[in-house]
Order: sequence, then structure tokens, then C-alpha cells
Amino acid sequence: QDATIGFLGGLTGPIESMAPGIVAGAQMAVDQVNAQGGLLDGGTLSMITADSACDATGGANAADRLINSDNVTAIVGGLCTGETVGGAQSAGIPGGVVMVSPASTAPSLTTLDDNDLVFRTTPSDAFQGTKMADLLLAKGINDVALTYVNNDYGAGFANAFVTAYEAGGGSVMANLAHEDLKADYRAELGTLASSGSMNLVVLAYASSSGQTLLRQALESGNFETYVGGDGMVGDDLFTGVDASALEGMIVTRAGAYEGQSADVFGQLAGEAGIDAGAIYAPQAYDAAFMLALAIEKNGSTDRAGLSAALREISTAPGETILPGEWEKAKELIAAGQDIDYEGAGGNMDFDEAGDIEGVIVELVIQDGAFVEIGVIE
Amino acid sequence: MSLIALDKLVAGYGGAPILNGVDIAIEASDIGVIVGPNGAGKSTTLKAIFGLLTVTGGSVTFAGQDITNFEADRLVPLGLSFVPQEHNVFTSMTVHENFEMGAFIRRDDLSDSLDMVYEMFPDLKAKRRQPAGELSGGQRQMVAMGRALMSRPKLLMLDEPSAGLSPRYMMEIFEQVVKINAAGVGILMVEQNARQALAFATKGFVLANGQNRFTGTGQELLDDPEVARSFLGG
Amino acid sequence: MASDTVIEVRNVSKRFGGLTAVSNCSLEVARGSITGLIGPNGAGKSTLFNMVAGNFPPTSGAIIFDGEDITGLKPHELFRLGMLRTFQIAHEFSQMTALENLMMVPGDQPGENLAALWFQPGKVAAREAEVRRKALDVIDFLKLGHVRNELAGNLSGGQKKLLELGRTMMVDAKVVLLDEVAAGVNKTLLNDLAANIERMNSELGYTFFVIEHDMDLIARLCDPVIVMAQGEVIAKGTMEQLRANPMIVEAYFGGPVEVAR
Amino acid sequence: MTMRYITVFAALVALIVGVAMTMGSAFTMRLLVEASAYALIAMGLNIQWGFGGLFNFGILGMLMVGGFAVTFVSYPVNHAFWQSAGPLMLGQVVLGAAIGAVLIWFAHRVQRFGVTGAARGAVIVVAWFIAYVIFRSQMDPAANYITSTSGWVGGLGLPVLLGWAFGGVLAGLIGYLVGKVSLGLRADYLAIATIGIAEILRAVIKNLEWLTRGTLTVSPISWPVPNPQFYQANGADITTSFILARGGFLAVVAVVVLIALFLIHRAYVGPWGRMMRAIRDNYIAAGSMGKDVTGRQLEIFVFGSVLMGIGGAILVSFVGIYDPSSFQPINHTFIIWVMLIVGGAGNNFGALFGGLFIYMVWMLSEPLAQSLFTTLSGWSASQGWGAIPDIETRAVQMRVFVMGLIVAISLRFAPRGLLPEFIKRND
Amino acid sequence: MNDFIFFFNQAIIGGVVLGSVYALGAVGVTLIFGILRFAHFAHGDMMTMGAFIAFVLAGAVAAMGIAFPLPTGFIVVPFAMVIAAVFALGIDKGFYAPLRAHGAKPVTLLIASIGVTMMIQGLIRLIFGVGTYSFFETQPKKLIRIDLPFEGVTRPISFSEPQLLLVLSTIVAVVALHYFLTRSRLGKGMRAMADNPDLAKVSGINTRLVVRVTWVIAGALACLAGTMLALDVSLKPDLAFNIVLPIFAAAILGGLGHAYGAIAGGFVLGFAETLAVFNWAVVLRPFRDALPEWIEIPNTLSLVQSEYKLTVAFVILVVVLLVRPTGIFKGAST
Ligand SMILES: Nc1ncnc2c1ncn2[C@@H]1O[C@H](COP(=O)(O)OP(=O)(O)OP(=O)(O)O)[C@@H](O)[C@H]1O
Ligand SMILES: Nc1ncnc2c1ncn2[C@@H]1O[C@H](COP(=O)(O)OP(=O)(O)OP(=O)(O)O)[C@@H](O)[C@H]1O
Ligand SMILES: [Mg+2]
Ligand SMILES: [Mg+2]
Repeated sequence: QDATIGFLGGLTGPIESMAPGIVAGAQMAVDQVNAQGGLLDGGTLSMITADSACDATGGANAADRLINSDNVTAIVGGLCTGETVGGAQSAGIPGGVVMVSPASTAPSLTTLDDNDLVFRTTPSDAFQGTKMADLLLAKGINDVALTYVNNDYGAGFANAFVTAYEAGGGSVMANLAHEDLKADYRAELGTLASSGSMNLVVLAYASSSGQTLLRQALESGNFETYVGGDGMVGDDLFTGVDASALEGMIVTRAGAYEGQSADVFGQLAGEAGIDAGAIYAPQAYDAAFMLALAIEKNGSTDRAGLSAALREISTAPGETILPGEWEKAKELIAAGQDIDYEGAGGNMDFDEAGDIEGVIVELVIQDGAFVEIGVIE
Repeated sequence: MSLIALDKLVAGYGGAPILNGVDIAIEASDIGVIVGPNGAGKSTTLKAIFGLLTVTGGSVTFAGQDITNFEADRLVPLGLSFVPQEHNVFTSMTVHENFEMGAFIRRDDLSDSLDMVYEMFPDLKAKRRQPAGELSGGQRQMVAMGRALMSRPKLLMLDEPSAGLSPRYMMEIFEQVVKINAAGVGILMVEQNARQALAFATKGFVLANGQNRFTGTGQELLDDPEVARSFLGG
Repeated sequence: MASDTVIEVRNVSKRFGGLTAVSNCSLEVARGSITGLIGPNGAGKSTLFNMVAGNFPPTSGAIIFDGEDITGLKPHELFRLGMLRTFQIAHEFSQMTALENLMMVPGDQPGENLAALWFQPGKVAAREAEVRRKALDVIDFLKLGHVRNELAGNLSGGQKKLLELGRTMMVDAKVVLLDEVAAGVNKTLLNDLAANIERMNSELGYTFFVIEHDMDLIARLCDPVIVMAQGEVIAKGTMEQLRANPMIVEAYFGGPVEVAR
Repeated sequence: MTMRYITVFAALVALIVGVAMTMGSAFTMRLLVEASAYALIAMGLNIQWGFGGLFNFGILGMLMVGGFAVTFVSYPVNHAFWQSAGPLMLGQVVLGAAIGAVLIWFAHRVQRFGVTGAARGAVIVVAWFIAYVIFRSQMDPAANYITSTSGWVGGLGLPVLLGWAFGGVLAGLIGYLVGKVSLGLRADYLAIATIGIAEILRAVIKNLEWLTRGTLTVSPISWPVPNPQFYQANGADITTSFILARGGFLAVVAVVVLIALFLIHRAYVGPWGRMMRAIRDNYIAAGSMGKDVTGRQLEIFVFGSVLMGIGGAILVSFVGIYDPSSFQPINHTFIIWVMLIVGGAGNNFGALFGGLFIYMVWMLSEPLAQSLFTTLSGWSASQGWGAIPDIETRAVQMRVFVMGLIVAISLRFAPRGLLPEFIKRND
Repeated sequence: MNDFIFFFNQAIIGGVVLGSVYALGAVGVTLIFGILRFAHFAHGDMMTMGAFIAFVLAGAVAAMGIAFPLPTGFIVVPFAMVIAAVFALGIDKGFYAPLRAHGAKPVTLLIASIGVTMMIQGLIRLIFGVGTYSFFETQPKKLIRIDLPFEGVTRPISFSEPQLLLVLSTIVAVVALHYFLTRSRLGKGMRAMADNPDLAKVSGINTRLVVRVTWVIAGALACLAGTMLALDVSLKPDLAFNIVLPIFAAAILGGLGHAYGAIAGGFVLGFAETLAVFNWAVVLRPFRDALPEWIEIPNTLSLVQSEYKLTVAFVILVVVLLVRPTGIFKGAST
């Protein structure tokens, strides 16, 4: 029979400009499923979006609507960690609904008491923070001025980074939070610059404070090296900045890890006419695709047993399934064989907390575009 | 043809009509004085003429032109001018600006009119730069009067101009009224200092409960014992 | 000390920026008297009232009420001490009915205290009934019965002035300050009001301190009469004495109040 | 008039039933709980603005305080903190603050020692500065210590209802201080001052990681009644468990709201209300008529704040997570003004109605807008003009449009609110 | 010396620019309040709307391949202002005029303006999506760097061309408005209406006209403010909404209804924000040697952490209001 999954995310609010890409990623998975014979003997899969404005209360309401009034089987989302936790606490967990977040990177999700219902297809900031620290130290950058957007994403990321960086012998000359969505950050930049470090690390969203900060940093001409986290990936970064000035900026992000599954995804995305490089688009794709697999595995649209099924299809042992290989997977499941999904954003082996190891890749900006250097070891 | 004529005027504030059938007629040569108990409808009459509330019956004609329910700002250019009983100055604006506003429709040189007004109220000279809201009750009254004169009206309507004025200024104002009238400006005024006012009124109207009670020359009303007892305080 | 001056104004001055509205002015109001205060427009009468009634503090000087220094006290504190005032430019509560305007005045209403209102409904109701009865009497006396449920903001100019006066009749005060209550009030009605003021004075022992420009009224009610000009007290006496004083006649009355054509 | 009440509330019931039909009763229950909480808050605002004419635009602050209160009272005790040196250091902070306070107290009284005018001003400023430095010198290390060792202070592990009450008390206290500071101001100046103070509160709560966990959010926050898991454990299926649990919660909230409504209405129709309206109308005259204007305004401000605090606490404990960054002026201050004005300022039932109605509309505007615009884009696609790009995301954006439209329309046709304040004709 | 230039760039230029942003927004708010007596909350989004109008025009011009020495966005502003003014008139006709006709309270108009703000936001996002745009995609943003002729001075005084234009147009706009309101006949008529509409009519002032003129000016000002802001930062659907609170703060701080008040308020807030978080250690460093041994200049030495930046602005706001309850210039009030 037909199945519906929900998409929960901050379609409005601070990350509103990232949302379209992410939704598109998930939608692509759904379309593939339907294109390749649908799920559960000929049923079609559909996806309902609900806006949670990147905050906990919004998340609670939106998730509740998806779960209790749209009766979705499972949920892709939320994006901001606040909305994921809010949704899970007040509707997801009591409702017994599996939630797979493609973008909630804050460490706090790891410790959430979720009786195995909340997963994510992107590594925790704790992980990315450490990797970024390693990368900078490896590049011989030993002092930085750090600013992060004052929410769970930024705070979590920054904490992880600072710990690792200082442990590794680097010194954080300035470390300050900034409020999102303001028109002007010259004051913050002043404080940062005055710390004496010429290396600016910005952990924020390209669509809002990140972009502004970077542009005004360039205008002030107080810094030499610029570093950013996954939030900074996005073409919004270049609007109004002359890209040449950004030349050589270092960015890390959860990888479309290399290996064929990533290439496959890139290719599929190309065909579907969506931007494979869009931040969190691969992770969203994985989330949706795996949920479809899990439903298939579970054999019905019930919520019960779905999380177990999800672990089944995502982890070894089993025949490897790559992005787009729905028909193959469907047959194998029908044949009662075990499968192991290798995602666009990693091999998707969930640990007991529902997190993935994932990979963090390094990008640099070369003539106005993000160029991927490779996975950070 | 009279300068202004109210014919069976019916008007109110949305609820039951306050005025039911008021008749008043004034020549350019007249000083008309309306008297009556509180709440009789005197101010309402003037407001109705000046388009500050809707006339539901009867008509108002000014110099032969029907001006019933004209918006106030259309009446001023025609030559009407009005001093309301309350809220009759721009409190946040200086005395001088109040006068300028009085002459809003004029584009010519104001200096002579201004001199005239300041001469009429010497106290105000010193206060020309002071916000009218900071004036004493009587001084406000002077400003209000001055404002109305600035537009060089054909018909001047005053609602209790002498209220709050010292006896000296009351006389002063009344004398001015007579002067202005002598210069060919029709006057229609409401007064509670009725005796003094009726003394020089050419036409007197007694209103009660929104209707004409008595009409005649000022002197006639003064002499009428009935009027004297029930409206002029014996 | 029960001296027989209720209000004593000691060298009080009030400056507004550059201008001195009241300068070093001293006067006394005797208990049980109806004292008049007259003077040209802008003499400083209302300003003096505002200071006596606590609406703003004097720049310098002291005000004594019933033997105690009340300089700088708030109006509501003076009200409790028994001083009441009216405003020259009517200060009605425009969004309340005429009746409510009167009913809100009495200060000792248990219903103004939330606890009592919630937990002693009986007591509140009883007092409320009393207050209403009183208010209805006053309103009828002022010939406002037919508009008692009209919003005060919708009353006529004179009616508002009457309401101002009515408030002072709602409580028994020691001293009532009247700032030109007569202005805009119909003379016939004014006679009754004057009579009532005299009654309150003689029977209930109210002291009145009255600003007026209506000389007939002053002459009828007030003894003594104080004259202010340019913020200073220039004379004090009975009306006859003052009329006899050419300087005052010149400054204030300005000849017989008759305009010939 | 009564006819109007009947129709309006009948319409509301119809709306609720309709929602229940289309969106399921579990979700409707949630709407009702939150809507009631907002109604309570709107009633609080009605006391301040409708009765007292006080232009409070700092509602957000009160809600955050209420939310913090319930979090702090009901969240489990964090033993790591209590065993650490944290409490001690906080003690020192209090000490430092006290010293600072004494300094300031003296500074404000230097004229006793003949220091006056500009000199006095200088002394005061210096005193404040020194106090600030002392405080910071104690506060910063304590904060760092706590965050690094035990994360944050945690809660007290007391019953939730106590938390609600504390929410009211705390908000009342804050309200008292805010009022003390800013009630001298008139209308819009008061409005902006309260906004300012609310923003200050927001920044503080958001950044006091040691006390509130700041942006890291606190959850779960327990319920005063059994939660869905409880019913599920006793074998109810999921939907029923939701309905039962939320029904219980709704019952509690409804009781609170009704009690509040009863008390407020009593107050409003009585002499107290009359006095307050008099102060609102003309505070100068009210003062001369013996009413202690500032005192009474303070009373009103606190009264209203208490309700807001309780409302905020209810919301937080219902959602089960305290996330300071989710408090935004637009949907925690302005929306409440919309509720009151659309419902009818000065009318308690107006406030109640406005709260319920507007919150529902606000929540439903999203699916509404979505269906509206997806059909639109579907249609344009069928016309061969292609669908609107990013339709999901853009459709959602239109929720604000729908909301705005509804506000504008309802004001257009009921400028004084759907249930306007009515003048009590005494007899 | 370098450190002082750093201070100058950061604190002074930063403060002036931010102050101008606030002032330019506030002057429109203060005008509407001064004349129509209500806080027009939608002003922020009218700014954003105006900026988008200018953006579209600029795009069109650029498409024609015409280039200017100044930013195209700035060149087209006058035309954008005209269009914005028309929009403003429409909004008034549609939403505010009916309420005024009912004699609605100012707060009702304020709430209506919240409704309007929401509608504008929705529409902007529907039409332009949620992305970020820039006026400088076709032409580069000029950065002005002035090197000082002292030896040892490496750091230049630096600001951008749009910032310069922003400050200039702020000053022009405010002064012009001030003279219009206090000197011109119509301007005085507007103030008269604000003071006492009935009496204004009685004085022959056409109040309907006054209202229209007010909205025309307000719309134009909003457009100017929005565009200048977008030129300095970048163009987003939430461009001005996020600074609408400080803008109101500035207007009220200055004293509602006073054109100059807007400047005063805007600059006070601008500098408050900038200086409060400025790291004073920088200006101390030059004296490091002068200072005795035991004084060790900390790495960061600012009054508050920059999380509390806006807080400082609001603290100042509250304090100023306590000293001057109706703003720096005695402002109007409802
Ligand atoms: N708030 C104020 N600011 C500045 N000047 C003021 C203020 N209030 C009153 N004045 C001035 O003080 C003087 C005295 O005013 P006051 O109202 O006391 O006069 P008054 O004796 O009551 O006159 P009237 O009989 O006309 O009411 C007047 O010249 C007036 O202009
Ligand atoms: N705005 C209004 N709305 C409703 N009724 C009003 C309004 N203004 C006046 N009235 C009523 O109309 C009646 C006449 O008022 P009006 O002002 O004409 O009296 P008046 O003759 O001028 O009395 P006064 O001598 O006191 O000025 C009064 O009973 C009053 O209650
Ligand atoms: Mg009248
Ligand atoms: Mg006076």
C-alpha cells in the first residue's frame, strides 16, 4: 500500500536558504523509489513537508502535525538540532516514530534518550570540530580567532573545535559567539581582529551571519586566512563578495565521502537536475532512501519495528546497495536477503546512539567555487 | 439673501439627533448670539455648520450657496472661520505657528494680520515662541481667537470666546467683535456671558433641547422676563 | 494645632524655564472661608493651584496645609488629607460614563482592593450601592440626569465643567479648590451651584478657594478676595474694597462691563 | 451584544471541531493546550493594556522567565554540580553582588556627606562601575568552573505545578522591577523600554550557560499529568495515549485559565476596574481624585506579568524542551498583541477568544498556505507554465502572508476587536 | 599608531556607519509617528521592499549594459523611491485608511501594520525566494583605503564606497526632512494635523492630502534606507526586519517626531554597540613599555562580551529614557 514520510525542517528562519536544496535531495530519493516500481507491492511513496522554523517549539508542533494528523510512517529531519529534539521529545518518541536527521550536527543529539528512534546521517560536530582542528594544525595554522553563531550548532561545533585545537597545541586567541541574522558584525570582527590573529574561523551559516561576517571581514582587510565549517558551504557565500578575495579559504564539511557511492549519487543528481554539492543534500537523500528501504524491509507502513529495520538495511552484513539502486534492493529484500546501504554521505553504519562515523572532507575556494581536496584523515 | 442661513437643521453624533430643526439666519451686518442651557446644542449647531458632524436633515446655505455637509477644509476658502469651544489651539505648536495655521489658505503676506492680532492681545507678543499648550487658560482663548481672525473671514463663528477671560479681556474681545463686524464681517457666537453679549447683539437666539426657543434682537431677549429667568440667570 | 488658616502659602515661586509664573508669593486661606483668587489672565493663579494641589512642586517656598508642610506631596496624598481640586480645562475621564466619573471618586472603597473584591463581595456590594446613590443625587442636582450614561467625553463643554464640580461633591473634603468652574456654565444653573457652594460652606464647613473671572459670582460668594498679577499677590480684601482700588480696576476690571454699539 | 458573544464563540467551537475532523483529535488537543496557554498570556496583557493602558512590549521576557522557572524547579537535580565547588563559588558571587549593592546604596546617599550635584553623579557612576567589576570578577570564574565541571546547575527536581507557580512568582518579581524602572514613561516610550528590557533578559538567559544551558537547550521537562508513554505502558495504542495524556494536560490548563478568568472579570467589573480605567483615561485627574497612579500601575503590571509567567511555564512544560533561542519577538510578543487587539482589548472574553482563535489560525496557516499554493503551482503546471520553483519551501513562506491577511481583514471589519470593550451603563 | 587607525576604522567608522543605518531607518519611523501618531511596524519591511525594487531596476539598467562611476543601485534609487512611494500609498489606502475612518486607536494601527509586515514578507519571499542577492554581482564594490603619510603606519583608514554614500544620504535626508517639517507651509500643516486633526480641518488644511504626502515621503525614505543598507551589506528577504527593533529604539531615543532625533538616537545606539564591545587592549598596547612591569595588558579588554552587544544598546536606551522620558529631543507621544 502507499506510504508517506514526513520532512521536518526550518523552511523558514535562519537556515531558510539551505532548505530548498535539502528538500530537493530527499524528494529525489522519493521520486526514484516511485520511478522504480514503488514500495510494498506497487504502493507509491510520498513526502509531506512541515516547517519548524529552526526552533524547538516549532519543531514540536510541526512534528506533531506530521505524526498525528498526516500519520506519516517516519520522518526525515529536523535540520536544526533544536527542532529535532523538540519534535522527538513531544511527538516523535511518544509516537514511536523513527526520525532520521540529515543535518542536526550538535553533540546533544547523541545523548538524547530516544529508545532508538532518532538517527542522523551526518556526523556530529564533535567529530567535525576535531577534524577541522587536525586539519588546521596540519597546515601549520597555530593561532586562530574563532566566532560561532550562538545556537546549538555553533556552540557545539566551537566547543569541540577549541578542545581539540588547544589539545593539539594551537591557541584560540579570540572565541566569541555572535547572534544570527544581523546586518552588521563589524564590532564582533573588531574584537576578533584585535586579538592579533590573522586567521579567522567562522562557524555559521552561509545564508545568514556567515556570509555577512566574511564579507565585512574582507572589507576590513584585517585577516589573511579564512576557515569555515559545513554551514559555510553554499553559493550564497559569494553574493556580494568578490570571490577572488576568498581565494584559498578553507572549508570542512560532512563528506560526500569518496568511493563510488558518492560518484553514483553525483551522477544521479546531475540527471535529476539538482545540485549534488548542495549542503546536506546527499545526507537528506540518504535519510529518505534508507527510510524507504526500512519500510520495505519492515513489510508494512507500521511504525513499529522500523528502527530495527533501519539498522538492518544500513549495516553489514549484506549485499551492498548504492544510491539509486532501489529495484535491486527491493528484489533482495523480497528474496529475504540482507542488504547494506552505502550512502552518498558515508557508509551509513549507525552506532548505538544512532550517529554515523561519516567523513569530513576539506574544500578550498578556487576561482569562485568550492573545490573538494579530499577526506581529512 | 442672508450671509448664512440654517433651515430646519437636524444633526447628531450618530445616535439620536441632538438638533431637531434649528433655524438661524444672519446678515453680513449682524452679530448673532446663541444662548441656552448647557447641552442645549449650541456648539453642536456651530459644528454642524462647519462640517464636523453629519447633517441628517435641513440645510445650511452660505451666501446663497448650499454648503450642507461640506468638509471643514472646503469652507475656509469660502470665507467661514470658526473658534471651537474646546481643543481650539494646536498645543504642540508655538503661538506664532498657531496663527500661521489660521492663515493656512492664504498665500499672501501675513504681517499686517499678525500685527493686528498681536495688537489685539499684547500679552501674546512675549509668548509668540512658546507652545500654546503651555499657556494659561485665558491666553489659549486669545490664541484661538487670533487663529480664527488670520484667515480674513466673511463669517466669524465663535464658541464662547469669553470663557476664561478676565472681565477686562472679555470687554476687549467684545469690542473687537463689534469692530470686526463693523468692517463687514458677519458674526455668529455662542455665549454664556449672555447679558453682556446680548447687549450688543443684533440677533439673539435661545436654544434649548436642540430647538429654537426664542428669537429676536438682543435687546428683546434681554427684556423678556421669561428668557431672563430661565436662561440668563434672573 | 487647630489654627484657623487651613492653607498657608509661604514665599512660593514657580519658574518655567525662563519665565517666572509665580514669584515669591505668600497668602493664607482661613478655615471655613470662601476665599476668592482673581487676577488678569496669566497672572499665575492656576499655577499656584497646581502647586497647592501637588500637581507639580514649587521651585522654592513652602506650602502648609492644616499645620503640616505638604510641599512636594503627591496629589493623591493630599486627597487623603482632605484637599480636592477641579481643573480649569476639564479633565473628565472621557471613556467612562458621567456616572462612573463620579463613582470613582470616593477613596475608601473596599472594592478598590483586589483581596476584598474577590473574597468579601458582600461588603463591596454594599458600599457600591451607597456610592451609586450618592452619585445619582449629585448628577441630578447638576441637571445631568439625562446624560448620566453618556460617555463623559461626549458631554458638552459646560457639562464637563459641571462634572468637574460634581466630583468635589462626592466626598466630604476639608478644602476644595475651584479653578473657574463657572466658565461656560449657564448662569441660571450657576445660581443654584452658588447656592449649593454656600450651603456646603455654611452647613458642612467646607473651605473653598475659588479662582473666578465672573465678578458677580465672586462678589456673591467670596470674602476675602485675593488679587494676583504677574505672579505676585497685589491686594487682598472684600470685593467692595477692591472695586474701590483704582489700580486694580485698571489692571483687571477695566471699566464697566458694558459694550455699546 | 450577547448575540455577538454567542456567534463568536460558536464559530470558535465550529473551527475546533472542523480541525479535529480534518487533522485528528490528538493534534487538535495539542493546539488547544497551547492555545489556552496563549489565551492566559493574552489575558495577562489585557490586564496591562486593556485595563491599565500600559504599553508592554516585553512579553517575551516574561514568557522566558516563566519557562526558566519551570525548568529550574522541575528538572532533576544535577548532583555533579552540588558535589562540586560550584555552590560555594556561587555563594561568593552573591557575596560580591551584596558588597556591590552596599557600595551603590552608599553612593546614592553621598549628599549626606555633603557631596552633591555633578560630584554625586560621578560617585554613583564610579560605584556602579566598581560593583560591576567586583561582580564580574566573581561571576566569570564561577560560570567557567560550573560549565567546565558539571555543565550547568541543573534543577531542583520538584513537582511541575510548583514550577508553574514559581513561574508566576518570578515573572511577577521581574515585572515589579521592570515596572519600578520604566512605568514613569508614557505609551510608546514605555513600549520600547519594555522591549529593551525583554531583549536584555533574552540575551542574558540565552548566554548564562551555567544556569540555563543557554542555547544547548534543556529537555525533557516533565508533565503535571501522566504522559503518553505512561498510557502506552498500560496498553493504550499510540493515538489514544496522546489523546488521554493531552486531555489530562488540557484539563489542568483549562482549570487555571477559568480561575484566572473568573478573578480577572470580578476585578474588572468592580470598583477596582473602574479605578484602573480612570487611571488609563486620565492619570492626572485620577491622581487628583486620590488614586495612587504609579502604585496602581505597578499593581497592574505585576498582576499581568504573573499570568504571563504562568503561561510561559505551561508552554515550556508542555513542549518538554526549554530552548532560549526559540523565543522570538514576533511570535512571543507581537502575536500576543495581535491576539488581544483582534479579540478585543479591554474585554476579558475578547482576550480569551483572541488567544484561542489567533493561535489556531497561526498554527493552521501553514497547511492552509501549503495546500493553497501547491494547488496553485499544480494548476500553473497543468497550464503548461511549469510549477512554481521550490514550491514546498515557498508555500510555507506564505503562511506569514496568510496570517497577516487574516489580521488585516479582521481589524478592517472589527477595528475595536471582535469582542470590543463595552461601556458599563450603570443601571 | 597603527592601533589607533585600527581603533578609528573599527570604533569610529563602524559606529558612524551603523549609526547612519539606524538613523536612516528611524527618520521614516519618526515621520510617520510624528504625523499619523502610530508606530509603523511595517517600516522595516517597506525598507526591504524598496531595496528589492531598486535591485530589480538596477538589474534592468545593467542588462541594458549601461555602466556608471557610482553603484548602479545608487543611481536608480530616485526611481525606486517613486515606485516605493506609490506602494506606500496603496498600503495606506488598503489597510490604514479604513481604520482611521473608524477612528481606530493608534495601537490598532500598530497591530494592523504588523499584519502588513507579515504580508510584505510573504510576498517578497514568494517572488524572490529566500536567497541572498547583491548589488555588486555585475560591478565590484569600491573599497576606499587611505594611507596616512606617517612612517611606520602600515594600516590604512578603510571604508567602502557604499558606506560613504550611506552616511551622506542619511545626513541629506534628515536635514531635508527637518526643514520641510519646520519651515515649509505643508510641513507645518502636517504637524498641525498631527496635533489636532479637527482643528486642522477647521483651519482649512486638507488632511487627506497631508496623509497622502506623509506616506509618499515615508515610502520614499524607506526605499532609500533599504537600498543604502542593501548596498552596504547584502540584499535578503529579512534585510531590515532584523534591525527594526534598533531602528524603533533609535527613533524613540531621539524623540518621536523629530527628524534630528533620528540622527541622535541612531548614532547613540550605533556607537554604543560598537564601543561597548571594542577591545580597548588595542589602544593600550602602544603604551605597553610605558606601563610598569606588573601591569599585564590582557588579550581582550572590552566592557562586555559581544554576545551582550545589543544588550548594551538597550541598557543605554532605557537609561536615557529614564533621564529624558520623551527622548533626547523632547518627542511627541500618543
Ligand atoms: N507648563 C508651562 N510652561 C511654561 N509656561 C507656563 C506653563 N504653564 C503656565 N505657564 C505660564 O505661566 C503663566 C501663568 O499661568 P497660569 O495658568 O497660572 O495663569 P492664570 O492666572 O491661571 O491665567 P488664566 O486666568 O488665564 O487661567 C502664564 O504666563 C503661562 O504662560
Ligand atoms: N461627541 C459627542 N457625541 C455624542 N453626544 C455629544 C457629543 N458632543 C455633544 N454631545 C451631546 O449633545 C448635546 C449638546 O451638546 P453641545 O456641545 O451642543 O451643548 P452646548 O449647547 O454647546 O452646551 P455648553 O453650553 O455646555 O457648551 C449634549 O447633551 C451632549 O451630551
Ligand atoms: Mg458648547
Ligand atoms: Mg488659570
